[in-house]
Amino acid sequence: MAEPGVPGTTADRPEIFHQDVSGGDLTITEQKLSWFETLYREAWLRKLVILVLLAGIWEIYGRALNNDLLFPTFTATISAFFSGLMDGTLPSAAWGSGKVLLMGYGLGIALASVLTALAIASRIGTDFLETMTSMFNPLPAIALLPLALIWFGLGNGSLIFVLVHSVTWAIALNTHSGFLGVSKTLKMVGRNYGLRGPAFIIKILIPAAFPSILTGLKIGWAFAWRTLIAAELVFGVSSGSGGLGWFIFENKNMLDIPKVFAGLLTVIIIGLVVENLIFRTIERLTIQRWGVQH
Amino acid sequence: MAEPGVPGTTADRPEIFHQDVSGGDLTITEQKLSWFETLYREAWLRKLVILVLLAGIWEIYGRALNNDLLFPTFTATISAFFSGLMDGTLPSAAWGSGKVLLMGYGLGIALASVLTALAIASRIGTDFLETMTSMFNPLPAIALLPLALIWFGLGNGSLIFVLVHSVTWAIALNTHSGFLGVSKTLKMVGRNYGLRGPAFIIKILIPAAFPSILTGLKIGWAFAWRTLIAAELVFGVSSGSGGLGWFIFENKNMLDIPKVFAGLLTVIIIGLVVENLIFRTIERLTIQRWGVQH
Amino acid sequence: ETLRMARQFGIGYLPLTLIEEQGLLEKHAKEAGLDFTTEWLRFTGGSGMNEALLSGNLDIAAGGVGPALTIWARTQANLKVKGIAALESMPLYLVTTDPEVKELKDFTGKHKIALPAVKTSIQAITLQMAAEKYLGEGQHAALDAFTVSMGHPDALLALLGGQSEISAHFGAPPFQNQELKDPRAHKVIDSYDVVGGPHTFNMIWAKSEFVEANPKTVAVLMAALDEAMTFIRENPEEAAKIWMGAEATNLSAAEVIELITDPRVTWSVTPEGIGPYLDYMTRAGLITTDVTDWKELFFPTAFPG
Amino acid sequence: MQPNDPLLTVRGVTLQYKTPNHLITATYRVSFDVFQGDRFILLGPSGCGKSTLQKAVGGYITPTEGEMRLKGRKITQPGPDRMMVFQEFDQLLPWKTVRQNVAFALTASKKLSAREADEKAMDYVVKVGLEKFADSHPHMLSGGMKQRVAIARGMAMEPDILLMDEPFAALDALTRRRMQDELLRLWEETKFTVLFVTHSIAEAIKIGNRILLLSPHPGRVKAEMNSTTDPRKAAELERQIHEMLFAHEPDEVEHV
Amino acid sequence: MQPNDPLLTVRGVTLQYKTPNHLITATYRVSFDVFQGDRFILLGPSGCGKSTLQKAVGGYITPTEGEMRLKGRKITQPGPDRMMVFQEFDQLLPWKTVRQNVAFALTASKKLSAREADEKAMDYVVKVGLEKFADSHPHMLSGGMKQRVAIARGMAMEPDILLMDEPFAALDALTRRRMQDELLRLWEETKFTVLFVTHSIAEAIKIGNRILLLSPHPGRVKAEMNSTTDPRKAAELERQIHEMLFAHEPDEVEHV
Ligand SMILES: Nc1ncnc2c1ncn2[C@@H]1O[C@H](COP(=O)(O)OP(=O)(O)OP(=O)(O)O)[C@@H](O)[C@H]1O
Ligand SMILES: Nc1ncnc2c1ncn2[C@@H]1O[C@H](COP(=O)(O)OP(=O)(O)OP(=O)(O)O)[C@@H](O)[C@H]1O
Ligand SMILES: [Mg+2]
Ligand SMILES: [Mg+2]
Repeated sequence: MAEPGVPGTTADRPEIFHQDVSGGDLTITEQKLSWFETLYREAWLRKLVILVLLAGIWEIYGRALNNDLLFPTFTATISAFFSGLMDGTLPSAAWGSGKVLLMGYGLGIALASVLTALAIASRIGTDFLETMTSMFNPLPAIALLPLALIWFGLGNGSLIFVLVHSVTWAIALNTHSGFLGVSKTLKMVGRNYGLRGPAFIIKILIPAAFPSILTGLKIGWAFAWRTLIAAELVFGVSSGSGGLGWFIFENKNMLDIPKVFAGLLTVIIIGLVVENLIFRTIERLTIQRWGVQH
Repeated sequence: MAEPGVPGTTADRPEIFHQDVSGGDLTITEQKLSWFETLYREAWLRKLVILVLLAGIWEIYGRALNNDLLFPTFTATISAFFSGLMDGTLPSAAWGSGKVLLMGYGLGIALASVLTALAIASRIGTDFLETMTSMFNPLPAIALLPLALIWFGLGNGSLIFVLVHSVTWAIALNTHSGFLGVSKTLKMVGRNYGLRGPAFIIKILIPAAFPSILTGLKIGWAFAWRTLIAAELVFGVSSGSGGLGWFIFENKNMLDIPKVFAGLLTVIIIGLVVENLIFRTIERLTIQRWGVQH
Repeated sequence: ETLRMARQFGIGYLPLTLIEEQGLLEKHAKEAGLDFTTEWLRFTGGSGMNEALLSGNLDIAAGGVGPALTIWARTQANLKVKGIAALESMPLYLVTTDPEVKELKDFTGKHKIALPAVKTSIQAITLQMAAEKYLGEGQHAALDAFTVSMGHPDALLALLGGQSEISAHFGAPPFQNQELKDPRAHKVIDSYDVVGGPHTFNMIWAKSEFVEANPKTVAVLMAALDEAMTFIRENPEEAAKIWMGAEATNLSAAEVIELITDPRVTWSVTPEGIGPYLDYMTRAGLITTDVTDWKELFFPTAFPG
Repeated sequence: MQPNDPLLTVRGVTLQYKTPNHLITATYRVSFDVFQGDRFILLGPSGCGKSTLQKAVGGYITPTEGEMRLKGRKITQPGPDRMMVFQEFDQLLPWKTVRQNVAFALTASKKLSAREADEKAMDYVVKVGLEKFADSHPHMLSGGMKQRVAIARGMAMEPDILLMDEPFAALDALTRRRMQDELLRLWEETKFTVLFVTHSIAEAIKIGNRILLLSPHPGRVKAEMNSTTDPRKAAELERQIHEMLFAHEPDEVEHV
Repeated sequence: MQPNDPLLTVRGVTLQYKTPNHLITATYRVSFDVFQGDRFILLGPSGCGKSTLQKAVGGYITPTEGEMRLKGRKITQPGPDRMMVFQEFDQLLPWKTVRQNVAFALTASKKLSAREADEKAMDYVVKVGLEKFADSHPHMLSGGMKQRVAIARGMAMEPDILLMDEPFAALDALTRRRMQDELLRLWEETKFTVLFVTHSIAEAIKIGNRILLLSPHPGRVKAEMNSTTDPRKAAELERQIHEMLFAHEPDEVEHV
């Protein structure tokens, strides 16, 4: 075994002792940030800049293209948007779609929860989830149309059915993979408390897998919109009702392209609002506070 | 401070010493599993049972419904499937779609990689990804039609564009959230090696976030199929070139419903094969070997 | 009890619009001592509507001759879906913006012809028949390679937008008429020429089971249709106004009146010109049937005379 | 169960990990008894299977051979009667504050109502010296602080048997001594049973009344002996254990 | 840089964590110098900011106040010239085997070619006694084994300065002594510089030549002193440090 040798090469340094280490009022002068940095730190400002830039690109490209039939300018779209807003057609269409969407989304989440719970509980549950997901997730909504019509008839029932199909698999996949990724130790801790079944899932797995679940929810949300808008066309409407998808279809039939884009803009705006108000807030209150994303 | 007291309540136990602890050949007689357990352990067998059950339910429901024009029986579908297989229409349709799908999927992955890399590299990149995702992800493919027509014309170019749109956001969201969830310590280790930029992402973030990325890839894959089948109708398939979507649409228009379901069955079978051969294998070679999912 | 009726978009459904707007069904039901309400469902295509019909969510479907022929042929063995009445006869035009294209044979590989659905839509079948007629026997599929599927509005936008390969559109009113207003556009073929006379464009159909079980309702429907047809023939301006009030449209009143009063358009419940389609589709193997008289496609209601 | 029956009996227990390509034997035919009120120490070299043995007692791993009984009942699954303090730093629930982490263990296992749990939790958070951080989330704590929260949680639960896996390893000398004293003081009060993994011989003698010595990987029982409180005897015992563990190693006083 | 200039200078460094609701000061105006060849020890109670200080030297945390210079250049980012052995158990890349983990550090930092790295990695894996587990993935290792891989990795890198955060905390007495001896033997060979966090006073004296004592949270410098190899002086020094750390505590010999 080696002898430690003469400690260090500079052992002749003086030793230092501080008697009063508790002193000082721990005042710290922080470096000031430049105004650019201060502004850059504001997420909403950065996002606003991005949005303004995108709108600018849209406007410029629209003008350069100069083809109102195919791609209207941003200003034309915005004015169509406001006129649609004023005469109430856009809000009522958005509300019509939104209602159905929320129902489908909610049911999709519920179904995904059940499937994932089964998958976590047993091996055959896992196989079931995996098989169902790999079979049904790639199927387009039209494939479900006949069954939807038989089971739910025309109207919102069928729309919700199709929405559930588009939401469930994405959320279930993300949730399940999130559950599997939860640290072994945390799972052992939960079991140690005697938690089992639903209590274990709700109190341990869901918070621990929250980032994955949130991603699933975001993807599910987006695909719910996509599917709804497409499905509103396939399923038709009974007179009087009709959501954003129908609004877009109708205006396209009338060749009122700025209105078509106003409808799409509504989808975009709703997406931005949901992301920045709802999902961001959830993230701030959970993931960020818990320090589980870096 | 408390005195430790008399150790234990049963201190008068004899002490035990084993001299030869290295002895023994460490032979262990394992308990035999019952044949049911042995079979149950085989994932493919469990999945097969599920598939057979689902097919059975389909057949029974189909017979009970007795409405071949809406929902054919499983046997009718299978016979349509084999006749489609024999006369080559199904394989060529599947191949037509598959080609486009793989291109769109590949491009989508590439684009998602770039976006996520930017998002990880800077705050404005994050904001950009978040804003783009929340804006564009909910937009249905039809919204892209005008731009696709202008930029890529009819045919595969536009299809791929739409596919990229349906694949990119889901993969980017999952990858980004996966990257954010990588343990602080692992990130510090990577930086410690002097890894930066692409090297850091490829050598540290991607393997560390692999479960999330794989989920994203699975969802992206499924949505690519869905979108492709729907988009083949919207985006001008010139006759002669059509893929599975076209096959389904054409037969639906001709009310040849067993063939429609044969087309859908093809999608299902491809989904099952891809899941169980490709994704499963990847999982076995990565996630399971690394012990990062429990 | 509710009668569930379907409608699609376009001027071709004008009689149904009038029935709904003027409450003609309810009026005639009352006269006949029947009590039912009507539910109007709107579809964007024939395939969704046929599924609604087959799944029992719809009593009476309305659409083009193409889907009607298909569902009739497919259901001869079981549900026996047949036409109740025609809605009108209207010509379909193949419109192009390429000045070089004067006849069908001028189409080459660089042209793309937009249709609602390649191979299966009535436009695609008409085009095949035209190819057979103008390009010669056995040439019926010659133009298929140039066709692409596209909804009417998208096709119009692509054609007139001029930034895509779409150089021709086989559409339907009012889109074809709007296209022809553009100085760059001109007509290449006319379906009346191909078929050899006027032919029904839209019609309504139902399952036999429904017609047999509800003869009174069907009679009421026929009476309402008849009144609507008469109204259109006699008061086209008034009909145009009602239609514009009920439908979202970007057409001017004059344009609508022009469409309605076009001398080549007949508003009548009696179908015509179905024979050539039936012949061709049977010949081309698109449908299999041993029926020779096309009138068997319809319930007797369609031939009140 | 008779009053003099052991609380925990471990009989010929072999523990193995099965991975797709490997079969790793962690412990081989280990037997011992833990009696009510024991402070039972598992001592052995790194990788000899101490943690695995504890996890098996915790109910997380089923022995390939042999059996374990708690109060005469075979151990089949985890439960709050055997509270674990793990070796890992990530055993705190990141979505709960320090105080909530302790309180949640009490409410989740249905030991106490929410209000009582909260009070008791705060008591124990104070005992481990983390009152200033009671409302912080775990990611804001240092390694040693995290371990102290886990210790507070384990102690607050007052289980039949407390399973502690190197709980004091991440603590500095002073904090460590405080924690040891706190553990002994609590033991004086309630005479609970604890199964304690450590790698410090001195700590084993100070904390334990009975010490199980394990051989290197795969772990087999080398000896099971009584501890002592007499300082002279303790020094002798330390030397003896040291020799048994370090057999074939140059003799040297442990100085770490 | 003059030959007698310090390798690392830390001047009035204040380190803080900013969280949405809190501002936590980890160390307050800490200054010290580490010279080429030093085995510099950071000693202090749990939560006093030792790990934070090391991470700042590692380049992960920017001081709110003061500055740190390595070889005269301000520290702004992490790099392979300062190799870290973290306190956490999850510092190994789970997708690489033990041997690959060590080799990857060498190739990723462009120190060695793949083949050389692999050989050198195996050498160090043997040095920490894990040859049997060279091809296992980290999830199959015990806590102490994981730490040993991290130590092997740190040492194999032969950096300008090796930053070790309680590397031996999870090791049993025997393995620990072996690791300490291995570290000193390597130091004899190459005279590298090491900044070592520990909570054991005995270990500090054995390993270090210079010891920095930190006060409790937030960490400030209490003293900076030389270590010794003379056993009698060492015992005296141990007593002295003990007193300084445990001021106001009942005097007792550290026995853990
Ligand atoms: N990520 C973080 N966010 C906020 N505060 C933190 C974070 N990490 C550490 N702290 C705080 O900084 C202080 C110093 O922590 P540090 O980890 O440096 O302590 P330490 O000396 O290494 O302690 P130990 O010996 O227990 O590991 C502690 O009070 C802790 O609460
Ligand atoms: N999840 C696992 N999969 C496979 N092998 C494992 C696993 N966990 C531990 N082992 C192996 O089991 C043996 C015992 O591990 P264990 O964690 O029980 O050791 P330990 O005595 O607690 O060591 P330490 O003091 O280092 O924590 C080791 O050889 C290790 O390689
Ligand atoms: Mg252990
Ligand atoms: Mg620390």
